[in-house]
Amino acid sequence: MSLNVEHHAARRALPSEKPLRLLDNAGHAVTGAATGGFSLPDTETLLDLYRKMVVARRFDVQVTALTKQGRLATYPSAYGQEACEIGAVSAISADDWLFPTYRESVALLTRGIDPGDILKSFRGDWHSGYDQRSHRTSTQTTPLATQALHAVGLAHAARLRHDPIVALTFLGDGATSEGDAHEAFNFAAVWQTPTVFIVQNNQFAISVPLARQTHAATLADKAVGYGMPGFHVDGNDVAAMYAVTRAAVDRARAGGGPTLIEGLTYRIEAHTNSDDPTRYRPARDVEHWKRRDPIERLEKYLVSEGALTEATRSEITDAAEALAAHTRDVITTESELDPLELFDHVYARPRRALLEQRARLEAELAEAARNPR
Amino acid sequence: MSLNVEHHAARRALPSEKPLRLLDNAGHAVTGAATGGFSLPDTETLLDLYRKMVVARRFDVQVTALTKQGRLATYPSAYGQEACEIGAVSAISADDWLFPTYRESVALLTRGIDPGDILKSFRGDWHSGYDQRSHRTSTQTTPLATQALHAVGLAHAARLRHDPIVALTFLGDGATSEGDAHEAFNFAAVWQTPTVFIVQNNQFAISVPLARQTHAATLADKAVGYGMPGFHVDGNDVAAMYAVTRAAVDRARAGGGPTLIEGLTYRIEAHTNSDDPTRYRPARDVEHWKRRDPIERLEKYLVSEGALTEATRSEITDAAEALAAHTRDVITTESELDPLELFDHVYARPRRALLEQRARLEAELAEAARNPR
Amino acid sequence: MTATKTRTGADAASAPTELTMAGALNAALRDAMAEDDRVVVYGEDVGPLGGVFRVTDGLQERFGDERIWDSPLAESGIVGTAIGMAIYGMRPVVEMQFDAFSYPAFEQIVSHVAKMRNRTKGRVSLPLVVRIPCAGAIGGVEHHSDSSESYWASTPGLTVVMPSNPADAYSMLREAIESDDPVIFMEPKSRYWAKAPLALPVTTAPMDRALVVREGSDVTLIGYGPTVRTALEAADAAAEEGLSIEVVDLRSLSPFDDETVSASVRKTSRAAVIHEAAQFGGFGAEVAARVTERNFYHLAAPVLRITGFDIPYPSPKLEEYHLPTADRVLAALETWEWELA
Amino acid sequence: MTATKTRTGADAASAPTELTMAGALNAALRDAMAEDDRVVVYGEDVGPLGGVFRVTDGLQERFGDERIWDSPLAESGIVGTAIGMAIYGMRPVVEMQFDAFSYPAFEQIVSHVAKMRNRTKGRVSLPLVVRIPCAGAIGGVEHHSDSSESYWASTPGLTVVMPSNPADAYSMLREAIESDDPVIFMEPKSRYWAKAPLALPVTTAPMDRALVVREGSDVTLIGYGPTVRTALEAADAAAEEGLSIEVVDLRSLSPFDDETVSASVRKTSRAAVIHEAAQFGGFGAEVAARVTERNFYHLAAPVLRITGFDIPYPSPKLEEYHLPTADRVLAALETWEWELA
Ligand SMILES: Cc1ncc(C[n+]2csc(CCOP(=O)(O)OP(=O)(O)O)c2C)c(N)n1
Ligand SMILES: Cc1ncc(C[n+]2csc(CCOP(=O)(O)OP(=O)(O)O)c2C)c(N)n1
Ligand SMILES: [Mg+2]
Ligand SMILES: [Mg+2]
Repeated sequence: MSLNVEHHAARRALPSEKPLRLLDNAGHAVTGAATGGFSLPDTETLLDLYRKMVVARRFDVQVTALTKQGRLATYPSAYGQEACEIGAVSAISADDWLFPTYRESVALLTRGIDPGDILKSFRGDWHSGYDQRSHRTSTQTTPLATQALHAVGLAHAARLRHDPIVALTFLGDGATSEGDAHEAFNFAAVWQTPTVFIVQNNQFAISVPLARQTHAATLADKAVGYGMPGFHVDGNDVAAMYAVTRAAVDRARAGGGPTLIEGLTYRIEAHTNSDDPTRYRPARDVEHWKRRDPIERLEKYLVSEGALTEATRSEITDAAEALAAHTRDVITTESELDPLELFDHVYARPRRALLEQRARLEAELAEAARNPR
Repeated sequence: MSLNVEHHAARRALPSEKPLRLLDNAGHAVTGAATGGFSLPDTETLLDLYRKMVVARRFDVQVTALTKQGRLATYPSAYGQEACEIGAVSAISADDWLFPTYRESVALLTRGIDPGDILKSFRGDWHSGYDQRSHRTSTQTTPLATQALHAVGLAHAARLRHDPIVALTFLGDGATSEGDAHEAFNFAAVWQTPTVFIVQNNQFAISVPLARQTHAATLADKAVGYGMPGFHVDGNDVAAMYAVTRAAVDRARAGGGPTLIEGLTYRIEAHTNSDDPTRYRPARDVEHWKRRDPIERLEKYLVSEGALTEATRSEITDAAEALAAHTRDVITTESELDPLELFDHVYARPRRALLEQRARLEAELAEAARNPR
Repeated sequence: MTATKTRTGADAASAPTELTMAGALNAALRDAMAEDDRVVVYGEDVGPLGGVFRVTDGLQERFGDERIWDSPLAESGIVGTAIGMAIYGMRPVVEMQFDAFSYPAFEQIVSHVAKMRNRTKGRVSLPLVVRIPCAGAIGGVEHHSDSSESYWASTPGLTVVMPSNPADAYSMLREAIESDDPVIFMEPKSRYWAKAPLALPVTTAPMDRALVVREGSDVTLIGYGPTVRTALEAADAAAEEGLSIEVVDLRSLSPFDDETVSASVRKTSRAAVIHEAAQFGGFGAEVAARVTERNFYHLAAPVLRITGFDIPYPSPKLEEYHLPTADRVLAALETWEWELA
Repeated sequence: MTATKTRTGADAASAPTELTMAGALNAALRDAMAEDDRVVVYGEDVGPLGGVFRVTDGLQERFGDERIWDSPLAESGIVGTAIGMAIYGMRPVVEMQFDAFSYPAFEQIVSHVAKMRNRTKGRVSLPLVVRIPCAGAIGGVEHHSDSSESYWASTPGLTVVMPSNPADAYSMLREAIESDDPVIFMEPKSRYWAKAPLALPVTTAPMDRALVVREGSDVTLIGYGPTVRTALEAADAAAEEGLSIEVVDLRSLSPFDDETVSASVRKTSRAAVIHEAAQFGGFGAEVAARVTERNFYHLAAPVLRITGFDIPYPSPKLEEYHLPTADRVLAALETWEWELA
């Protein structure tokens, strides 16, 4: 059965060691083996990805600034990782589900979630700020790699229901070391669920470099151990991230099972605002990677193709500024929080003990209002 | 640096899909690619392995019989897996450490541990029955895959101390699905610890067949994802198990890092005495694998080589019978247990609360002795 | 679905037959699966084998392997995927083979199962059930007899229940599956083969209520799961000596039914709680603390805890010395300064 | 090594300097590493970064990366390998970055760290320390402020301690590292930057002893870690109103120093325990239960528990409503029927 043979070969195919790319750092289209057989998306798609990246970058820079002003409790920046996140997340549709980590603010933005809602958790308002159901986007998960299993479970449920949706999940290079990453890859492969794993390899887990996370040649190599296709992709090439993820999503939707995609990128900013990267990496490494900026790369290509007019450019800039302004607005507006809500969502079925505790806090607040200190 | 290139290639080498073997099922020496470049151990070594397997088989059969008589709380038989266990464990020396599961009774026997001590836990006397330190053999671990991490930690400690020992650990096919297996493989590879992982693939995790554990072509394929050498070996060929493990042990001892070895074998008996395999596998599968018996295979080879004399054979049979008799003796002797010992080993530093509880039980026992019901 | 609705069994209203707790649980799964196709069951060995305790016996044959199947051997994976399935809208019922083998799933249970609903302001609730064959007294080798209930009960966001008899096993499991809150459903292994005549479907009291299972006037013995029987045995023996013991079966550890427990304690003015787990930090501490908080001025003596020792669970031949027995309960009651009452 | 020996610090007997708790812990690790080359330290970000709380700051520079290093990011792996290292004869000190991130290591801790010595009849003891920056009040986002102590304290075989001040932090960490028993060493994050003048090496009371840190006659407030300060604040405020509060710093959760606690309670006849964790099944339940068991006839009122609510830990802007404050302590004391005293 040739089908089986092919299938079987795919189970053992080694990902290319050089990251697949469709655009090189100078913005030239790549041809030949280095593309892994993937083709450059059409210009309209690329323009759309460009627009999303520019807006996202502006958002990210704005939020980092607001965080430095003390407006947010914490913010894990995605600066420099826009291609990896946006390329991948643009390959799924609104009906598909996304299972992000705390790092994917720009993916969430791309998914149409309002900045204020994306940032609610980082502001310290509530643990998860947006409507997970209407956006089909699970919470920004902190316990590393745990969300990958949620993605597998949801995908499996959909498959049992013959619902042709896909679950896409992000996890970091550091997170691949966790047992849950392994269990997620394995369950997905054994159950052949429509799940796409994006390992966003930004080369650091807080201060710990990739070499202390794995001895494998690439993180995509892990796919072999699960009999699942793995791709090692230039994560700063949005075209490649989009094309490879798109192919994986299509395959998953068609019943072809899961895929592991490593996007090789770099974390330009600190891990979060409370981190001090000067302790563990030289500034020149950051400079080196800044020169591989994903937005500039695509911009060069679009400009060289004559696809990015000045009008479009200024329209995009305006959109980005508008979003930044909106972000400033929502973040500088005082949040309205009701401490009594702390008790309201713990259980679906109300509990007497919690109602009692709620009443106690209510009385305490009333007392404090009467006798402010 | 050619060293680096070689090393790098090893990180990505796919294990052979056909299990490596040195002796085929008819007991003929295998030549060519199927051997993976390993050579048949010398006759003396093979005879020694044969002797150990015969004795171990007799032991295992004896214990299963005693278990059926209700003399043990439980017994996970290793019938049919003697080559896998004994081939591997014979490749380490007395100074090396072994980290077994509950399944490795015959490996422990080979390591020189007394049957009575091996079986103490299965009799229900105490959780672990032998001297872990003098035998350099950790406890027969039940929580799956957890012991693999212990092996990595011990090996790493030895390496830091420039102590040229190796830690060998067994885990089952089912256990490879656990997060701890992944973490153990990864830590070993990143730290380049002298650890050898023997995945004893007996094709079942209680009732669950291998196909529901993995979608990979072989379990050895997992090695690729850690950048560690992996070998897929015929686990019923003791010569191959010994040769491949020996090479891995030597490499580890020389500072070459960990190796993953899958031994493909079959669990002939039930998972334990309380299992009912008729519920999940046809008798003909068992029959099929009985015809690939590891002991018969080696015996055919040794006989054809003229290496197994009748004298040796009867001497081995006698040794096996003596061991069986000894096993019967220790198991049919009432165990001497002191309930008060329950309190004595929980902490190194005695605790008042436990001394109080001990005194209470002591009084209770004295009272019961005075007034037997 | 609400907890009070009349349940339809797939093999509707049967005449009473002797059923073990394992059989009752099996019937509950069967009826829940027949009634609601969102109910799926998976875990280790739950398929063709029917579970190591046979609780899922015959279910795969009946419902096929898209409703009940063997997963890979990884507990975090089992619970983690169940979360995803529940987000989708299924009602997964997953099995941890023994208490100690739920520990790899600890992070998924504590950091997600318990917190998802709160985190999402109720937008994402997780109607899933984690079944845990629990506790000891079955001659199990190491790691097969842990009592993990205090870990779960002390985690806000979890509902933790433990039936002590076949009728409750059926009814409470049905209710757990129907609940929109995630439920840790603990099944005392030593009671799996205890029998009772049952006409299915049976609906007992709501699972969040404790029940007085034997009335008495002098002492309240509080048990759950396996120790309800211990308490009843002790009550029988005490009755011969003229001591009238009331026995409360907690049934639900979290939430805790203060009304029922406090009412009993106020009546008897003395209470003791019995469990297999070690005493220090065990669930009995919560019982003793809250009974005392709420009924201090009604208590004639401190609430006693009659429990396993503060040691790891012993090997099979020594477990009898560790477990609280009816004798030990009665001996403990002797330590009270009765004359003060 | 014994707990009472005089400690040598690498930078021997220094003049008192202001040291934070983080600094004291750092010094303890430094001195332990200098004194005993079996002590190795690893975990996530403990190397060049010096830990996210800087507790290991500068240690890699000083001792090199074979004594202290960054491991792969996997907590079960960290604890599991520490077990192997301890079997070999090392004395590993590993860090879990936050309480909630110790949960992936739950099985290794509960099924092995706690049980290895007992299982092997003392042949294999595990002299390892698991450091857990614990509890909340630091404005941390979800999963960064859990209080996990009751999980560990209720597990037989573990020793669980929590210092509340820099001197104890130094002394208790040294003692934990010297202990042949595995120790869960919990470090209250909100106290990391609290300062005290210290001359190192300092040896405070043995870590298994509770200490009366303020004498009083009317009420005993029992705290540990971050709530010792809360108790002291409450005592100050109460003193102004003529109420004399004695404060006990537990220091060790397991073992529990009944002598010190009971002596205080017998003196005051009233007690309350304070912790950040949720009340239900929290460690305060054990405190209340055992204080009551041992001192029932000396108590004028039930032992109070002043704790976090029974909810998942809130987001930064709401945590102040959840945490027990001195005001809340004083308000709780008002609920006693004082006239009965
Ligand atoms: C289970 C768990 N352990 C530890 C942490 C603490 N922590 C938060 S982010 C982080 C590093 C993650 O690195 P990576 O997976 O590469 O993602 P990145 O932050 O680089 O996007 C760590 C250790 C956590 N969130 N969860
Ligand atoms: C963490 C954990 N989960 C579940 C179990 C229960 N259990 C004991 S043996 C077993 C099957 C193990 O299969 P495998 O790893 O293939 O080893 P084998 O028994 O075949 O040698 C299971 C599920 C366990 N011991 N530990
Ligand atoms: Mg990273
Ligand atoms: Mg197996």
